[in-house]
Parts: sequence; structure tokens; C-alpha cells
Amino acid sequence: MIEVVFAALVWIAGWWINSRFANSPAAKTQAVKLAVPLIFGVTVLIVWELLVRGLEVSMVILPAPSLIAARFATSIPILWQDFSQTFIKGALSGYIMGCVAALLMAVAVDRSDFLRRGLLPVGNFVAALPIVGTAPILVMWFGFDWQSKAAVVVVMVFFPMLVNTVAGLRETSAMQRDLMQTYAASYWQSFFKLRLPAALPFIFNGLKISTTLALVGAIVAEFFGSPTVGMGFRISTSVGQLALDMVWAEILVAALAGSAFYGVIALVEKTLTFWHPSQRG
Amino acid sequence: ADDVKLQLKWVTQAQFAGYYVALDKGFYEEEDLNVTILPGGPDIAPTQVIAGGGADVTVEWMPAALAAREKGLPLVNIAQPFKSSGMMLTCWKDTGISEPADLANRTLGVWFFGNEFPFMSWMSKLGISTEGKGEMGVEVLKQGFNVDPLLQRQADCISTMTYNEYWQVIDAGVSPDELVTFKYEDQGVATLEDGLYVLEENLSDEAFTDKMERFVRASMKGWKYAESNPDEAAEIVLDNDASGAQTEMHQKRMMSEVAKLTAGSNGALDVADYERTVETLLTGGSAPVITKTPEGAWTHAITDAALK
Amino acid sequence: MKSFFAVLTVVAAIIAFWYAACVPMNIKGVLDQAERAGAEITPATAKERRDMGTFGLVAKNTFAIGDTWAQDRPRLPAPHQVAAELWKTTVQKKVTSKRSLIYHGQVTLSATLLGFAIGTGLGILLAVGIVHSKVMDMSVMPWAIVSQTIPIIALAPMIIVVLYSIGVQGILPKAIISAYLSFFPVVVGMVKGLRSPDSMQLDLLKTYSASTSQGFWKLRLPSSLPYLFASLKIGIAASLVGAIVGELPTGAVAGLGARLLAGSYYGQTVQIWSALFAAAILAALLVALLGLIERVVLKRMGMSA
Amino acid sequence: MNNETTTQAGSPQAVVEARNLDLVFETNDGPVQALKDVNLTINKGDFVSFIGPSGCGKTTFLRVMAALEHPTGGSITVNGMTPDEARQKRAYGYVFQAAGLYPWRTIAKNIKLPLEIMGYSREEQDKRVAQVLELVELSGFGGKYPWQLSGGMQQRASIARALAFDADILLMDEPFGALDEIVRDHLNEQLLKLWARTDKTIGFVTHSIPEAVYLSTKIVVMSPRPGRITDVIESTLPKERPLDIRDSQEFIDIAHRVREGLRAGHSDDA
Amino acid sequence: MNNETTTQAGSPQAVVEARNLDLVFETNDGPVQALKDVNLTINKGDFVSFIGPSGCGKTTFLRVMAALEHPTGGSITVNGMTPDEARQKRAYGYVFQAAGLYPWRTIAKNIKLPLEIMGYSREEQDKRVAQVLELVELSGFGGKYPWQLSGGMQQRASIARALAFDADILLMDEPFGALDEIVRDHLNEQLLKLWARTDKTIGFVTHSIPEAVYLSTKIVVMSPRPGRITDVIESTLPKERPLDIRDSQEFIDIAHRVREGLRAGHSDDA
Ligand SMILES: Nc1ncnc2c1ncn2[C@@H]1O[C@H](COP(=O)(O)OP(=O)(O)OP(=O)(O)O)[C@@H](O)[C@H]1O
Ligand SMILES: Nc1ncnc2c1ncn2[C@@H]1O[C@H](COP(=O)(O)OP(=O)(O)OP(=O)(O)O)[C@@H](O)[C@H]1O
Ligand SMILES: Cc1ncc(C[n+]2csc(CCO)c2C)c(N)n1
Ligand SMILES: [Mg+2]
Ligand SMILES: [Mg+2]
Repeated sequence: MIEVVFAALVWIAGWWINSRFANSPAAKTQAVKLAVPLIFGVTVLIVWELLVRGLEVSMVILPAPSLIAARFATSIPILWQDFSQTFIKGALSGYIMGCVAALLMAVAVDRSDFLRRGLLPVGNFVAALPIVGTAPILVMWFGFDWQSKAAVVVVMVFFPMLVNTVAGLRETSAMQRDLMQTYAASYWQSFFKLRLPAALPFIFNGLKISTTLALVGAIVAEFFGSPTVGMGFRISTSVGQLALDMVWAEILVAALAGSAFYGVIALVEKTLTFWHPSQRG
Repeated sequence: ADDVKLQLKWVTQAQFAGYYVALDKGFYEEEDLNVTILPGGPDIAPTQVIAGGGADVTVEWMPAALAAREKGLPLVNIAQPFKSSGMMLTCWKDTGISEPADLANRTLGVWFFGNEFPFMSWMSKLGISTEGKGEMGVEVLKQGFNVDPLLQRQADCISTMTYNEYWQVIDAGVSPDELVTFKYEDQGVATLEDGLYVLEENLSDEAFTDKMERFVRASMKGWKYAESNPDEAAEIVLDNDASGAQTEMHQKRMMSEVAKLTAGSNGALDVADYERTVETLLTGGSAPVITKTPEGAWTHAITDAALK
Repeated sequence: MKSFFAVLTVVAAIIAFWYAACVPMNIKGVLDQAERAGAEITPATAKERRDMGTFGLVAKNTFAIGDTWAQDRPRLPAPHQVAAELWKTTVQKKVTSKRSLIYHGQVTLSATLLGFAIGTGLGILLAVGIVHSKVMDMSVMPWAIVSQTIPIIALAPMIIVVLYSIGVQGILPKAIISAYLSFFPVVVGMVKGLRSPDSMQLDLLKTYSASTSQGFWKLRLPSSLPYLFASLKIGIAASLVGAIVGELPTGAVAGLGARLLAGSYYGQTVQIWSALFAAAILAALLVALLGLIERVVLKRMGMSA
Repeated sequence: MNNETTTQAGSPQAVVEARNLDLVFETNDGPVQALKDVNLTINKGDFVSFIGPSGCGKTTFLRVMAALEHPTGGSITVNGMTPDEARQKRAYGYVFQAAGLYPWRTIAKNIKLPLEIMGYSREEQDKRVAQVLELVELSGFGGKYPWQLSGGMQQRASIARALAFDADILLMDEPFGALDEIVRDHLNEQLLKLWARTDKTIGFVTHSIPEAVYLSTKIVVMSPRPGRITDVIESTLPKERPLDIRDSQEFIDIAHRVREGLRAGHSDDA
Repeated sequence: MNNETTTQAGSPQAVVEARNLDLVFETNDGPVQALKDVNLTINKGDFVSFIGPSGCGKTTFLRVMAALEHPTGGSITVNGMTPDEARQKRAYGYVFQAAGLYPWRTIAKNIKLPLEIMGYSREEQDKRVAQVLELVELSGFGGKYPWQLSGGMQQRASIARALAFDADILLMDEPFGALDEIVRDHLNEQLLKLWARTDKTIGFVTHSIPEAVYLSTKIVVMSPRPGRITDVIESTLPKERPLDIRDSQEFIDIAHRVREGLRAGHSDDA
């Protein structure tokens, strides 16, 4: 039980350190920006470890972080195989195809008012199809390997991306549009010089949402049929074997990969939309 | 009345008819039990549920139960209503498969989620690698929960149960002589299915063992009733299916097939079956399910008391 | 009116494409069945057909095209099959029947709404915290993102088991999973919205030395409303998906998720598709409802010109 | 209409002809009549100032000329065409009442924008940007982003943007509102020079009576609710106008007339 | 500092004291010195105008006074406190260079905003809104939304918003820039009346020399790059100022001096 008390203390201490950091003048530096979430994360991990030990939670329900770390370290080859199957082959290829397709579609939709009125509501409808229903169908259509996972990802990222891009392309102020009108700019001129730059913050919003959807989509799709490799395969198989440490090791991989993916997109966003008020701080 | 929560291994279907019959016919009530049956499904590991305290007793396959035991979750078999295994591999005949040796270099659909162990043992017994196609290797697919991979010819063979998936293939319009089946029983790699398992620590609690005795007694009464009244049993299962997905035809047929598997059991675990299962599992190839002979994984205490 | 016509056209185009797609998708199954029934088919065996292109098969067996729209377990059911199934399982069944989609829809809906309420509440609270507290912003936001990179379907069984073990059962576990999916869009949208006032609007309040809460109620909240509604719409759809996912590890006894699963378990593609459509229609209705509320609220605030 | 492109004094050629122009905005609490029965002819090479109380429809009329707003009654032609057609011919340079720079472009790139669109060569673009930056006294600031400039600097950048390319018709909505007297005088002079040199037609909204008189060949006085033209004053000042012309009696007389017109409009209103 | 709240002529009480104020903006392409070594004392009841070329730091200095910007060097006190503390006491009314109305509030509700925040009673709010709408000649427009008004009308609404409550210090950044002469004259008069009646201290940015001279007790002339004060002219005009005081010799002399100061700053720059 003493661990539980420790856990509470660690939590308070972590929060205190972070508030010191966040409110210090150094808060704007890159190091602190990185340190604060890390400290938070480490605090959570320590509290987790202490609670699991203190409350004697069964390892088949929630393994302690130390066990997960050990499993992670000893399973790196398997984790890597699973990662490349699910993330590189499935999620990434689907993400790229889905986002590119959505961008092209958004331009078409933006050009034609008719398409916008007709396609967007239908698109919203399709976007609401739950993945647990579409995944089995797509596995049936595209086979067990990564192709069906990529297809699931395409379906998942397409509409968030489309909706965001379309909204972004209309996100110009009346005066900015009027200016283009006075130049009698052609459609593509006002597209590249006004609408696209103005839409970038929205496009990146879509790209960021899609990063998390892509990975989760690829993993979930593997629950409905897969070769004997992949993060989703490993997770479901390991749950059945009560190898919860392996499950969490895969979850850790998913979290690391997903956050890194998100981070990369966010970084690109920062360099391309530095002018936007939300990025100027 | 004493509360008992029973976790099933799969969705509500005639595979679990005995329990539903016992519930519906009031056999549990007669034993002063208040039983709640929790249906399972593809995303439910019964072992995990019982570990978390979500159930008192669970229907589980022995390989998974023994694997859990090695993982540190001490499950104990208290009763074994299913005498024989219903698992088999179903293949297209036109692929040229006629005996187990023909399986090499094929694509096979296999259930995972803790149900892959008998298959792995079989393959290792056949000397076939599961790492990919080759002279002595097969490509293994993690089969979803339906028979589409076979129907769509994405796999040459898939795992089926004698009482369920096999008939789904037939219902899809395939005639039995288009198919070749390999029953695990016939291949000598059968493992025990659908036993009742509880946590070992609970067995030292007398109130609990008493409860389990009554539970097993009533459940076996239910099973025997179901065996002799298959159609009524199937109706009872249908009444209890909240998803509304099961059909009468399918459940009646399943009940009659399940009856064949429960036929030889009075509920008590046959130690010979147990030992055969353990032996099969210990030869599980490169990644054996269990690495050493389990101790204390079963008890006759409950059945002895219940069935006297 | 114009929109209605446009939607109609697009839907018509999709349906036409859909019917066309049914032919190559289902042709193999149809031919297999025809072969069993003793019809003349080129090529004659299923094995040969497996290695042939679907379009070639269609060309050689044109007689079978009609049947591709009337199969029992098609790879792709035709639109009218889905529509008929939807009709049969909604209008023609009593709402209390276990085979009624309305019954299952209502089971899912209640978990969705509860989850949405929890998720939105949490999301808004977090967003308010993040906007007003630097510590929250710097430490919580990255982890909120991380939380969404974790596949919920892997976590769901564990959540259920943990909740089981502390005695929580029934609708709440599903609602919690649904909330897990819906809080994130709300946080992101709300943070963006609460930060959307430009510097002049903020400076104005500073010159009044308005308190934080005044700034919240009079500036941040009103200017965040368009963002809030946008993310609520995403959030409710996510809630629905969450509720459906949550039905799997709770024994999938009732609800649209259970229908999906049962359909997929028995290869009943028509049933899967109709459950899918029921879910999407439910989502569309919920989104439309939010849209309506949005229009009324924004109009009363004079935000929509 | 004849085919001459340059205009000799004495043979005025109508560039803008508005006949009985009406414009009504539909708002949720009823229609707002922004322009009512406006008749005006602007000849090629005219410098026309619009002056009138706030809300009288000056901006609206400029927008109608540039085809940014469409009249609900009457007719308007620009170079004998509809405003929309004229816009296709890239007839307009427009300076908005607010600067409206694109935040993702630097000042220099903002000025380049119309040049890119109209397909000027790269060297020509650079040359012109340097030239107009110089003109509006922002030479060192080409590389800055809009939000790094003061209000007046942004306004000057937007003027530079409109001057960078060769539009026949220059429409300017209170371009010098945010500028100090000295810069304003300087820009007034430069604008007059540019006008004299290029024979542009200029529509110019201002609130400053001296500015209007100093710059214009024609001063249009408007009054509000509904917006209409109450007076059109043809300037008798010569085309050549040194700054000190503002002390001449002729100048003071014209200014007086404008002021009277304005006052009349105002009292109307009350 | 004594406890008097009203100030007798002859016993000036410093409201703002800036000593060696520096302000440097860090931008991606190097620092921009917006204010350098600024020294200024504003006494209670002063009407101080800031005039200077665009970009010289007028807005920045106003923002420093209102604690919207923090100096990077030197010190500034307001009523003997830091500007931040003074703001806590709700000392400021501020009119921004652009109108900055909240688009989801009608004009009347925009004006009510500070009143709500400062906790005026409901009747008091309604009374004051009506009063200031009248003052800026927007009486019929309380129910309209900002985008339904012309540029000048929006600007007037934002002035009304700052006048609606009783701030000791009124800071106005080119409030009358977008207004025509007549309205401007009217508002100038009204502002002077208000000032005389309430004994507010006013900081006022303008580009109009006559306006500065007409309104101010003190005219601060600034020059750019880096922004600094080049001249502070104390007005000798009486507190009572009819509009035609602008024709007096004294007025013309002061205006001349301001113009010279401005010109000097400009030539500096070139
Ligand atoms: N989009 C709009 N919707 C409704 N009414 C409008 C709109 N734009 C302008 N108005 C109304 O039209 C009238 C004329 O507006 P306009 O902007 O042309 O005035 P202006 O002469 O330019 O005034 P200012 O000098 O203040 O800029 C005003 O009463 C205004 O309220
Ligand atoms: N946020 C900022 N970032 C960088 N530089 C800035 C910023 N704000 C102002 N500046 C710079 O500071 C200087 C002074 O700007 P300020 O806005 O105070 O001028 P101003 O006197 O108000 O001019 P105007 O009359 O044109 O409004 C300018 O050179 C401007 O470029
Ligand atoms: C994901 C998943 N796939 C397969 C099984 C295997 N299984 C065990 S019992 C049963 C019912 C037989 O009809 C089946 C299919 C499972 N448990 N979970
Ligand atoms: Mg205007
Ligand atoms: Mg300024």
C-alpha cells in the first residue's frame, strides 16, 4: 500500500516541476517544450508502476511498465517486422494514396459548385461508415495482405482530408478574393496564389488527423484477417495468449510511430504556415 | 440464491446449449443458483475476463487454459462436458488435396487468438513449417471469423468446427463432395475443447466449491437434456440470442452435431484425454504452447461431488 | 433545392457505378453456383476460373449478369438488396424484435449519446484547461495525441475487463470507449477555437482588465463556437464508431456492432451492408441534428450572415 | 466609340458611364439602399474624387465600377463594356479601404502578386517592385511580413501593389487615410505625376477636402441614406499642380464649394 | 503622490512617466527598434497628441502605456504604478487603429461589452449605449452587425465603445482617420467637451496637424527608425476652444511648429 502513497507523491511532484518549467521564462525554448511532456509521461509511468505493484494488479490485466520495457527490448526483431508490415506497407501507403486522392477530389469539388453540393453530403455519409464494418468487407475484396489494410486506411483518411481541404479552399476573406477579382486572375492563378496558401492550415489539420487514423485503421483492419505478421495480428494473438506485455509493447510501438508521424507533419506545417496567427504564438 | 457468472468462449449458439437449457429449464434455480451467462465473441478472451474478476467460471479450450496457467493465471479444469474435439481443416477437393501431406505449399486459414495451438502441433507433427510457402512449408493466414477465405478461394483450406463453420460452407451452396476435411480427432492431435475453468485460489473456498458443485450438476443436467431434446434446446438458444442473428435451421443442426461431441462425457474430465492434450501441446514445434507438464491444472473434486 | 438536385445526381451516379461493380465482383460466385446447378460455363471448373480475369469471365458468360444482382451471399450486394434488407429490418419488424435494426440502433444510440456527452464534456474541460494553463498545454496536449495513436480495439477488451473487475457493467463501458474516441476531436477543435480570437480582440479585453472568466465567456467562447460545432459533428460520428467498437468486447449481444459482427460471422454480406448503412444513416441524422442546432445558435448570435 | 487609345484634350472619351444606378443590400432586418439613382460619366484621363459622409456609398460605388458588386437597377458601362468584361481585360488597379495583404507573402512578394498573375517577366517584376517600394518610401521593408509593419506602412504597401502594374483605371478607397501629412503630400505629388505621365483614369475616395481638390479634375460629392450624388464639381485647376497651388484663391473657392456640398448632405440627413 | 482626485490647474500631477524607454521587437530577420530612449511625462488632465511619420512607434508607445506591450528597457509608471497594475484598476479606454468589433455582437452589444465586464447595472448600460450612439451619430444602427456598416461607421462604433465607460485614461489610435471632415469636426468638438467635463487624461494618435493642434494641451512629435520623441510642444491655446480658433494666429503658429518638427523627422530619415 505504501506504493500507492508514493504514487500520489510522485504525481504531485511531477506536476509541480512542470508548472515551474511551464511558467518560467525558459518556457519558449525547444528544450523545455520537449521536457515538459516528457516529465509528464515519466510521471505517469512511475505512478503506473507503483500502482500496479501496490495494488497487486494481475499481470494478465495490466502489466507494469518495467515488464513491458523488458518485453520490448527482447522482441525488437518481431516488433520491427510487425511495424514494417503494418505501418510502412499498410498505413503509410494508404495514407499517401488517400490524402493525394482527397486533395485532387477537393480541387474538383472546389471547382464545381455542383460537385460540392452533391458530393460533400454523400462523402460525409460514407465517412460515417464504421471501420469495424468496412474492414471485413475490404479484407474480403483485397485479400489478407497489406493491400486490404491500405484500402481501409484510404477509406478512413479520405473524407477528413477532403472535408478539411474543401473548407480550407473557401477560407479566404472577402477582400482577399476581391483583390484577385480585380486582377481578373484565372481560376488556377487564384488557386495557387490565394486559395492554396490560405487553405494550408486546414490541409495540415486534415493531414494531422489522418496520421492517427491511418495507423489505427491499419491495425484494426488486421483484426479481421491478416498474414501472420503485423501489429494488429500480434496484438490480437497475444491477447488470446494472455501475453499482455507483448500487447503493450506493440501499443508502445504504435504510440511511438504515431506520435513521430504526427510530429513530422506538425513540423512541416510549422515551416509552411509560419505566417498563420496560430503559429506566430 | 448464490450468484454465478459464466463467461462463454463465443457468441450465443448451440455450442453452449447445455447452459442455456439449464438456465431456461430452471435447473440452476433448483440448485439455488442465480446464473448469468455472458456471451463471448471475437474480441473477448475468457481467461482475461476471469482474471479480472468479471466471471466466476468460464468455458474455455484446454490449450488456451493451460497456456494461461503457464503465464501465471492458475486456471483449473473442474468439468469437461465435451468429450471430443470438433475442430477440423476443410479444403477444396479441386486443389488436389487428399491427405495431410498434400497440405505443404498451400495457403491455410487458421484461427488465432489462442486457438492456433492445435494447428501448430499438427503441423509440427507433420514436419511442415508455418513460416511461408515451400516444399515443406505452408502460408498461414489469420482467418477472420467467417468462411469467406475459403469461398473466395483466398485460402485452400480453412479451420472449421464440425458443428458450425463447416455447415456455413455447405449453406453457401458448396456440396460436401467438393470438400475434403481433416478432423483433428482423426489426425491424433485433438485437444480438449469447451471445459469449465475456475481460478485455483477460489477452490480453497468451500462456499465456492459448493456453488460450483451445484453449478456443474445443473449444467450437466442441462447438457443431457439438450442431447436428448436437440430441437427444443436449439429453440432455447435462439430465445437467448440477443443479436437476432442465429437461424433456427442452423442452430438445430449445430445442436445435433454438438450432441455428438458431448455424448461420451458425464462431465468428469477423462485423465487420458487430458494427458493426450498435454502431450500434443508439448510437441508444439518451434514455439510450444506449454514448455513443461502442468501441475494441478485439473481437479475431479467438483465433479466427484456433483455427480455422486 | 439546387443542393437536393446535386445530391440526387451524385447518388444516382454512385448507384449506377455500384450496379456495374456488382457484375465483376460477384461473377465468380454466380458462376460457381450455376456450375453446381448444372449450367454450361466457360471455363468449366472453378479452379480455372480462379485464375481468370473477372471481365473475361463476364464477357464469356453474359447470361449470368442478371444473377450477380440477386445472389444470396454476394461479395458486393446490389443496392436494391441492401435497401430491401433495410426495409425489412426496420419498417417490417416490430421495434422490440431482436431482428429489428431500430432495436439494435437504439441500443447503440444510447451508448453513443452517453459516450458523446462524457467525451464532449471532458474534451471541453480539457480544452479550457489547455488554453488557460500552460502546464496543461505543454504536458497534456502531446499525450492526448498519443492516446489517439493507440488502437482502441486493442485497448477496448482491457478497458472492459478492468471496468468489470470494479463492478461497472452495462452501458457505461461502451460509453467510455465511445467517449475515448470522441473527446479528441473536441479537444483539438475547441483549443483551436478558444485560441481563434485575434490579438486585437484580446488586447481590447486586456485594456478593460477583464478577468479570465470574462474573457472566456465574452470572447473566447463565442468565437470558438463555429469550431466547436465542427468538432462536435466529427465527435458524434466518432462516438458512434466507438459505441460500435465497444460492442465487440462486451459480448456483442445487441446493437449495430453486434449486427455487423454477426453478419460478418455468417458471411451475410447483405446484413453487414444494411447494418453499415443503418450506422451511417444514424450518424448522418445525428450530424444533421447538430447542424440544425448550430444554425439556430449561430443565427441567434448573428454569426451567419 | 472610336479606336483611339490615347485621348487628346478636348475630345473626351467616356470610360465609365453610370445611368440611374441603384443598389440595394438585402439584410436580415430589411433592405439597405446603398446607391440610389446615380448618374455619372467619367472620361478617359479623369481624376475623379468621391467625397461624402461615412456610409454614403463611396466604397459601394467603387466596387460597382470594379464589378465586385452588381447593381440592382440602372446600367453601368466601363470602356463601353460591362464592368465584368472590363475586368477580364485587366483594366483595374484597386486599393482597398483596409490593406488586405496576404499574410504568407512578404511585402515584396505581395507587390509581385499582380505582376505574376499578369505574366510580367521576372526582371520586370523585380524592377517594378523596387520602383514602387521606393515610391511609397518602403525601400528597406520588402523582406518583411505584413504583420511586422505598422498600419500606415501596410497601407502604403497596398498602394504600391496597385501601382506596380499598368492598369488603365485606378480605383483607390481612402488610400492615404492612415498616413501623416508629409508622406501624404509626397504621395499626392507622386500620384499626380504618375497620372500625368500615364494618362490613367483614377477614381479616388477621400475624406480630405484639400486632398480632393488638389488631386481631382472632377469632385463627386455624395450624401447618404440613400446614397446619391448631390454635386459634381469640375475642377478649373490646371493639370500641372505644384503643392503650393493649395494657397491659390481658385483652390480655396473650389474647396469651399465642396465643403458647402458636404454640409448640405449632412444637414439633409439630420 | 497626494490623495487628491481632481487636479487644480497649477498643481500638475503626473499620470504617465516614461524614462529612457526602449522597445525592441525580435523578428526573424533581426531586431526592430520601435522605441528608443523615450522620455515623457503626461499630467493628469492632459490631452496629448502623438504625431509622426508612419512606422515611427506611435501605436507601440500607446500600447506600452496600456501594458499591451512591455518595454525592453527603461521604465514607465502610470499613476505611480506599473501599467499592468493600472490596468487592473481599469484605468484605460482604448480605441484601436482598426475598429476590432466582435462580429457576433450587434453594435449596441459591442458597446455594452466593457459595461458588462465592469459590472454596470442594466439600466445604466442601456442609458450609456444610447448616449454614446447619439454622440457618434449612429443612433439608428445599434441593432446592426459590424459587417453591415461602412468602414467609417465601424470606426465610430469603436470610439463609442471606448467612451461608454469612465476610464481615467483614454488612449485613441487614429480614431478619426476614416471619417469625413464634418463628422470629424463634430467628434473633435464632442471629445473636447467630454474631456473638459470629465477631466480625463487623453493620449491621441493622429496624422492631422490641425486636429492635433486643435485638441491638445501637449503635442508629441516623433520620428522613426528608431522611434523617438523629437519635440514636445505645449499648447498655449485656452482650454475653451470653439472651432474657429483654428483661424487664429496662435493656432497657425503652433501648427507651423508641428509641421517643422515633422519635416525634420522626415528628412532625418532620408
Ligand atoms: N455587405 C453589406 N451588407 C449590408 N449593408 C451594407 C453592406 N456593405 C455596405 N452596406 C451599407 O451600405 C451603405 C454604404 O456603405 P459604403 O461602405 O459604401 O459607405 P462609404 O461611403 O464607403 O463609407 P465610409 O466612408 O465610412 O467607408 C452603408 O449604410 C452600409 O451600412
Ligand atoms: N509585432 C511586430 N513585430 C515586428 N515589428 C513590429 C511589430 N509591430 C510594430 N513593428 C515595427 O515597429 C515600428 C513601429 O510601429 P508602430 O505600429 O508603432 O508605428 P506607428 O507609429 O503606429 O505607425 P502608423 O502611423 O503607420 O500606424 C515599425 O517599424 C514596425 O515595423
Ligand atoms: C477471433 C476468434 N477466432 C476464432 C475463434 C475460434 N473459436 C472458438 S469457439 C468458436 C465457435 C465455433 O463455432 C470459434 C470460431 C475465436 N474464439 N476467436
Ligand atoms: Mg468606405
Ligand atoms: Mg499605428
